[in-house]
Amino acid sequence: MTQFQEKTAITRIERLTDDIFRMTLESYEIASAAKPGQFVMIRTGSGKDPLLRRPFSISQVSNGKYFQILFKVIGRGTSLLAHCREGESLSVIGPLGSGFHIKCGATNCLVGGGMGIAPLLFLAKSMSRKCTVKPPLVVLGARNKEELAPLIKDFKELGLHVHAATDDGSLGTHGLVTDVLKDLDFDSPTEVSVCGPTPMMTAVHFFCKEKNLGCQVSMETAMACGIGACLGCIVPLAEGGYAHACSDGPVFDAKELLWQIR
Amino acid sequence: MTQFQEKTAITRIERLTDDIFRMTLESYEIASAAKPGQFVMIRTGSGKDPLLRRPFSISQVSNGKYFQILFKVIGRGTSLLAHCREGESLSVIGPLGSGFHIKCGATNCLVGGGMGIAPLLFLAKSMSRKCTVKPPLVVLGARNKEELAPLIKDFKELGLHVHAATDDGSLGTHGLVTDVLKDLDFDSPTEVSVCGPTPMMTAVHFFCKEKNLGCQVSMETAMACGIGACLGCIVPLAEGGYAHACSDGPVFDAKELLWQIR
Amino acid sequence: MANSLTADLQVSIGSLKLKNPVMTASGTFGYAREFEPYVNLHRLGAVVVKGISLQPRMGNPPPRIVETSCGMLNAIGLENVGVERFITEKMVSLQDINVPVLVNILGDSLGEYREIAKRLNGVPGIAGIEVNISCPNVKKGGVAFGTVPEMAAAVTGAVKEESSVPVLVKLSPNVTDITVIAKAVEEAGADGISLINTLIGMAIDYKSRRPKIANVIGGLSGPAIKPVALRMVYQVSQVVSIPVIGIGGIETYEDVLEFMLAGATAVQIGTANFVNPRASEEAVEGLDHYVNEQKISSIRDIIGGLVL
Amino acid sequence: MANSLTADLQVSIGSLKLKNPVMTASGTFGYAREFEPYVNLHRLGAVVVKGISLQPRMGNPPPRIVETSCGMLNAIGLENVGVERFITEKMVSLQDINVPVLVNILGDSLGEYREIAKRLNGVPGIAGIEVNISCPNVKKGGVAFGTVPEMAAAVTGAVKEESSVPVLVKLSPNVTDITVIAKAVEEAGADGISLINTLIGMAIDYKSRRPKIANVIGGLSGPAIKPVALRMVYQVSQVVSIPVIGIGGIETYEDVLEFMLAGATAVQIGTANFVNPRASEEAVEGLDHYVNEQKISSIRDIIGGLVL
Ligand SMILES: Cc1cc2nc3c(=O)[nH]c(=O)nc-3n(C[C@H](O)[C@H](O)[C@H](O)COP(=O)(O)OP(=O)(O)OC[C@H]3O[C@@H](n4cnc5c(N)ncnc54)[C@H](O)[C@@H]3O)c2cc1C
Ligand SMILES: Cc1cc2nc3c(=O)[nH]c(=O)nc-3n(C[C@H](O)[C@H](O)[C@H](O)COP(=O)(O)OP(=O)(O)OC[C@H]3O[C@@H](n4cnc5c(N)ncnc54)[C@H](O)[C@@H]3O)c2cc1C
Ligand SMILES: Cc1cc2nc3c(=O)[nH]c(=O)nc-3n(C[C@H](O)[C@H](O)[C@H](O)COP(=O)(O)O)c2cc1C
Ligand SMILES: Cc1cc2nc3c(=O)[nH]c(=O)nc-3n(C[C@H](O)[C@H](O)[C@H](O)COP(=O)(O)O)c2cc1C
Ligand code: FES
Ligand code: FES
Repeated sequence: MTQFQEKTAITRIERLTDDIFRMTLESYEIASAAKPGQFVMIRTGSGKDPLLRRPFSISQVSNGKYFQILFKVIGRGTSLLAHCREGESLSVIGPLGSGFHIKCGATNCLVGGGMGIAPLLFLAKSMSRKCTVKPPLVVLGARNKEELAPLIKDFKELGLHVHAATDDGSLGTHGLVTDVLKDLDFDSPTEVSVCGPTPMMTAVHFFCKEKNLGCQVSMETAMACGIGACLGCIVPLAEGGYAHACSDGPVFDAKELLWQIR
Repeated sequence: MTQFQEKTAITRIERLTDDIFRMTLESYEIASAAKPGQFVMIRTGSGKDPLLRRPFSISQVSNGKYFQILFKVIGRGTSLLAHCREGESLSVIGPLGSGFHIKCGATNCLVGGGMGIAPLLFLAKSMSRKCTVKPPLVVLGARNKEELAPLIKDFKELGLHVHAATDDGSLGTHGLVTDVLKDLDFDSPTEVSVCGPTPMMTAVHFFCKEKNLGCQVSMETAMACGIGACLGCIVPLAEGGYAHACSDGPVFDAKELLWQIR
Repeated sequence: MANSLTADLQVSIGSLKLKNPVMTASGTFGYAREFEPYVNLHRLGAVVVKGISLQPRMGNPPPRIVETSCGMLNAIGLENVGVERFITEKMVSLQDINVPVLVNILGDSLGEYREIAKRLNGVPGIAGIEVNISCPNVKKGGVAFGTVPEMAAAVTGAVKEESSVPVLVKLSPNVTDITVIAKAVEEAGADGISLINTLIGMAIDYKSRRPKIANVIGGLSGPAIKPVALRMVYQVSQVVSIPVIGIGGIETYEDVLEFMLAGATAVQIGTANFVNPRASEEAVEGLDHYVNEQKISSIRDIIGGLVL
Repeated sequence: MANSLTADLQVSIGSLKLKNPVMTASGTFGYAREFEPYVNLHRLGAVVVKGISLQPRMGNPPPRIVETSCGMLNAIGLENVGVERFITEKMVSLQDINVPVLVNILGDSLGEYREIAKRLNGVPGIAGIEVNISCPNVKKGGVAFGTVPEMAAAVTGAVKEESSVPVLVKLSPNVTDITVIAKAVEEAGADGISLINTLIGMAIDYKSRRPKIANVIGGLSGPAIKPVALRMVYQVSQVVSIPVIGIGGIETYEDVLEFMLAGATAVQIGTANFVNPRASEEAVEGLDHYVNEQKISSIRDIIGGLVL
């Protein structure tokens, strides 16, 4: 059941890089109900500018009552969040959306790019717990080492091996996550779970299609309400028409979406 | 010369009562140019809501490079100010407006009500320094002791005797500042300098008119620009037409204004 | 906040009696069920559901929404399931929510408006119709129905003829003189006037040099437009004698009071539902508290009570 | 920020050559001298001074202004010293500021507009006239000149006849179809079109139950109206071939670029001058920096460059 919690206490704020922050919030209701791939809508300030809430993936839950978000400062809303202090409260709605399907029978491969890595940590944790036979493969990409290293750390702490890719080669493979993927051996059935920038997800989708691997993607679109009321957050469907990222997604079976090669 | 200082450092914030704060800001340019009765326009937040700057009287300058404002939280802008932290910066324009005329030859009487007391402290200090012969008489009113006591303190520290009046009688005279005034002996020529709510200033003006005392008042109106450009801040003149509180005032000779008995 | 509502908050719009003046605005409250986790729906005066057309509409391509200063632009393109599926799928689940449901309708010809109204007539659970006349009339070169008094009146008349429930007409604010349109729809038989719909606006991303919404232009809503809405409600209330329903940037009970003082009999909360999903219920609670505390005998005493 | 401007930022409006597209909007920059402590006036493209009428006007009683969400309402009531004192007192001090000065004029009859234009003609230092047609025509029952194409055209024609400098006509956004008015003033000989003036709005204090400004209704300006302004600039640019000057919620060089992409040849900064008195000069600096950094050969390449 989604919650609307006016006063969700910030218990911790960590600055991971120049512009990437991790925020821990306390909410038994949200933390205990959350599934990997779900998100929260946060009001970043008390005034009317910025007006709308901002969506953030739940990147981790702990001790049954805390949940974390990982965010990058890109505009006014995230900048206000970065200036919050521990002990302050935020208005949060969540958990929202569908979340990833966890298929323990399959080989699981998690592919994340940039801030799209956020929900995958929660997913990796759940998988490690549920699917004890095979730990998931993890492929993470970002612009450079500075950005990627702190995000990889949490996965390593879970005991997972991470294949890294950076645009500038400063960490792991010099190139895209798909450059890593094509060198991996997938013994079918494989389920690839992806979150990242659209061009990356497009590339991974086509890769999976070619290799006949399962692929689920978490879509980021502009959102006004996050709860299926405004119809603003659409993603085009392969069969025509649109789905709503907030209520039908944000996680979709990649085959069901319409992908454009740019 | 007025300054526009994007980053004026907050060196101190003190909470005097539940909703009254004193803020010390560092600016050599503003502090060294300021005269009693002048004000500053402060941007209270970084966003577009609230949009406009807020006017505050300069209540004190010290060490040639600090100035203080005293403010009461009444809405969004003042509430944002109250949440500022020492070390942060504010965008400030000032000093603005005309200021009080200091006439050392006359008996000076300072009359303040509520937050209108703010500029009178600066005025009292200047007078004590310039007009060494006769210290000014000080009459201060507010709703109750809780509100008035911390405001009176600074005047006492200047060695001035303060006549207090409170609406509920919890400090000094039970009643209005005019109840105090009518018991004082004025050996003409006397110059009364007033700042406070309009009904109070109206009463003091009529009192002075009757007793034939000089009277200057500091007017508070809504202001958009503070620099004479928007023509929003008018006060009606006795001779007809309007003056602009920010550029022609905020201090006016009471006789020049149109006073309405309510 | 009072837990049980005690003040007299009732208002009526034609034969429609509302327990309080707070409704939700079309397109901002989904089909009401989306808000069940947050709001006790039966506490509201009424809910107005997303605009329904004769045929299903896919709506506009993305991006459809963008935030602006104290507001947002939307060009949803009137995505909806069409009147048939609305009746069979949506209306069924709305019947037992214990709050009057108003159905917002739209069309691109007079005939289409008439058809929808006819189809909805008699469907159980529909307490009223709200006619969105901001849509372009395709037969008249795309001029919006709501910008020409004759066209506005014609739509009103057609829907009235087919409806046995009260009919509200929702005006477009993108006109030179809103009072002319208001008078036209009143004469044509409207039971109430809802205003305002969104202002037409646009946003551009200077980096990509592209419009921020795919449809190029969209509808501006939220606190930014409140002063325009309040002015139009005031102007229209002066010239019509049917109830006016105020819409535009309303979030709190204070906003509701302002619109009622300007002359509104009821209000609708729109964009604020996205910011605070409990806004509508909180406004009701706030009104209840205010009317009690101020010892006002009925909220109706506030209507048009502006002191000049 | 570059200390010396190096990029090609020049634009022209008829025979008026501006060194850059950033002007200040009438009524928000006083008579320019008020901003000397904050702005190097000669860095600006032009300044437009407060609206001038034939006779001095006292303006409206207080309160005249109130803040709204991301905007403000004003009902200054066109307080000004009248054309005679403007020429003898204000214009004299404006002659040596080394930036083109445009004089905004207003009247309540066709004759009054004509008279002011005649009186200003040939006065040294006036680079152009901007005609504010949002004023009510007292002879036509108070309908604003700017809402009727024929009246807008008549005023334009009259002022053009009396002026030897370029004439801009400043449109009211409170109309159903802004393109109709724009085309009318273009045909009547306007050298450029400024838009938008303020949207008509209102604010109420629910506690006192009174309007927040004495005039009851006022003009809404600031970031809140930017989407409406941008849309109108875009629409008008499509249908006229004279330059359009974009106004409405502009504060930064990014805002300027958005309006230019939409089709504006130049812009005016209004309410933002109150928030940041250096806004106009900073916008010029920002544009200079942008054009250099993006290696754009001239800012003129941006005009109408919206990618659809
Ligand atoms: C379901 C979902 C989950 C998300 N999870 C995360 C997360 O875990 N961590 C995280 O850092 N971010 C996440 N995002 C993105 C996040 O919501 C945006 O970064 C945030 O809303 C930006 O707000 P702002 O006010 O700082 O920027 P704004 O001022 O709103 O925008 C600044 C600039 O960024 C662009 N922009 C806005 N939103 C996005 C976006 N979603 N993607 C790319 N560009 C954008 C704008 O067009 C603008 O140019 C998620 C988005 C969605 C839809
Ligand atoms: C020249 C001048 C000097 C001033 N000096 C001081 C000072 O030293 N200390 C101080 O505390 N205040 C002072 N003020 C008043 C101060 O500017 C306001 O309190 C402040 O602008 C309120 O901002 P806000 O955003 O908190 O309230 P808002 O949200 O803007 O307003 C909240 C409520 O208060 C009302 N209000 C707004 N301004 C005033 C006002 N000036 N008087 C009465 N009611 C108002 C509004 O109508 C509204 O109902 C001064 C004003 C002027 C013009
Ligand atoms: C996302 C969105 C969708 C809307 N859809 C409709 C609609 O289908 N029919 C309609 O009449 N109005 C629609 N509106 C307009 C609102 O009902 C309302 O009139 C407008 O948003 C102004 O109110 P607000 O400022 O409170 O949002 C929509 C508004 C928004 C923001
Ligand atoms: C206080 C104030 C006074 C104004 N006076 C005039 C005026 O005299 N003549 C005029 O044509 N426009 C006047 N305007 C309108 C502005 O020039 C401008 O068109 C409008 O404010 C929109 O721009 P903005 O959002 O940047 O302020 C005034 C605006 C304000 C806020
Ligand atoms: S964000 Fe509103 S429907 Fe998805
Ligand atoms: S506040 Fe703008 S002229 Fe005084």
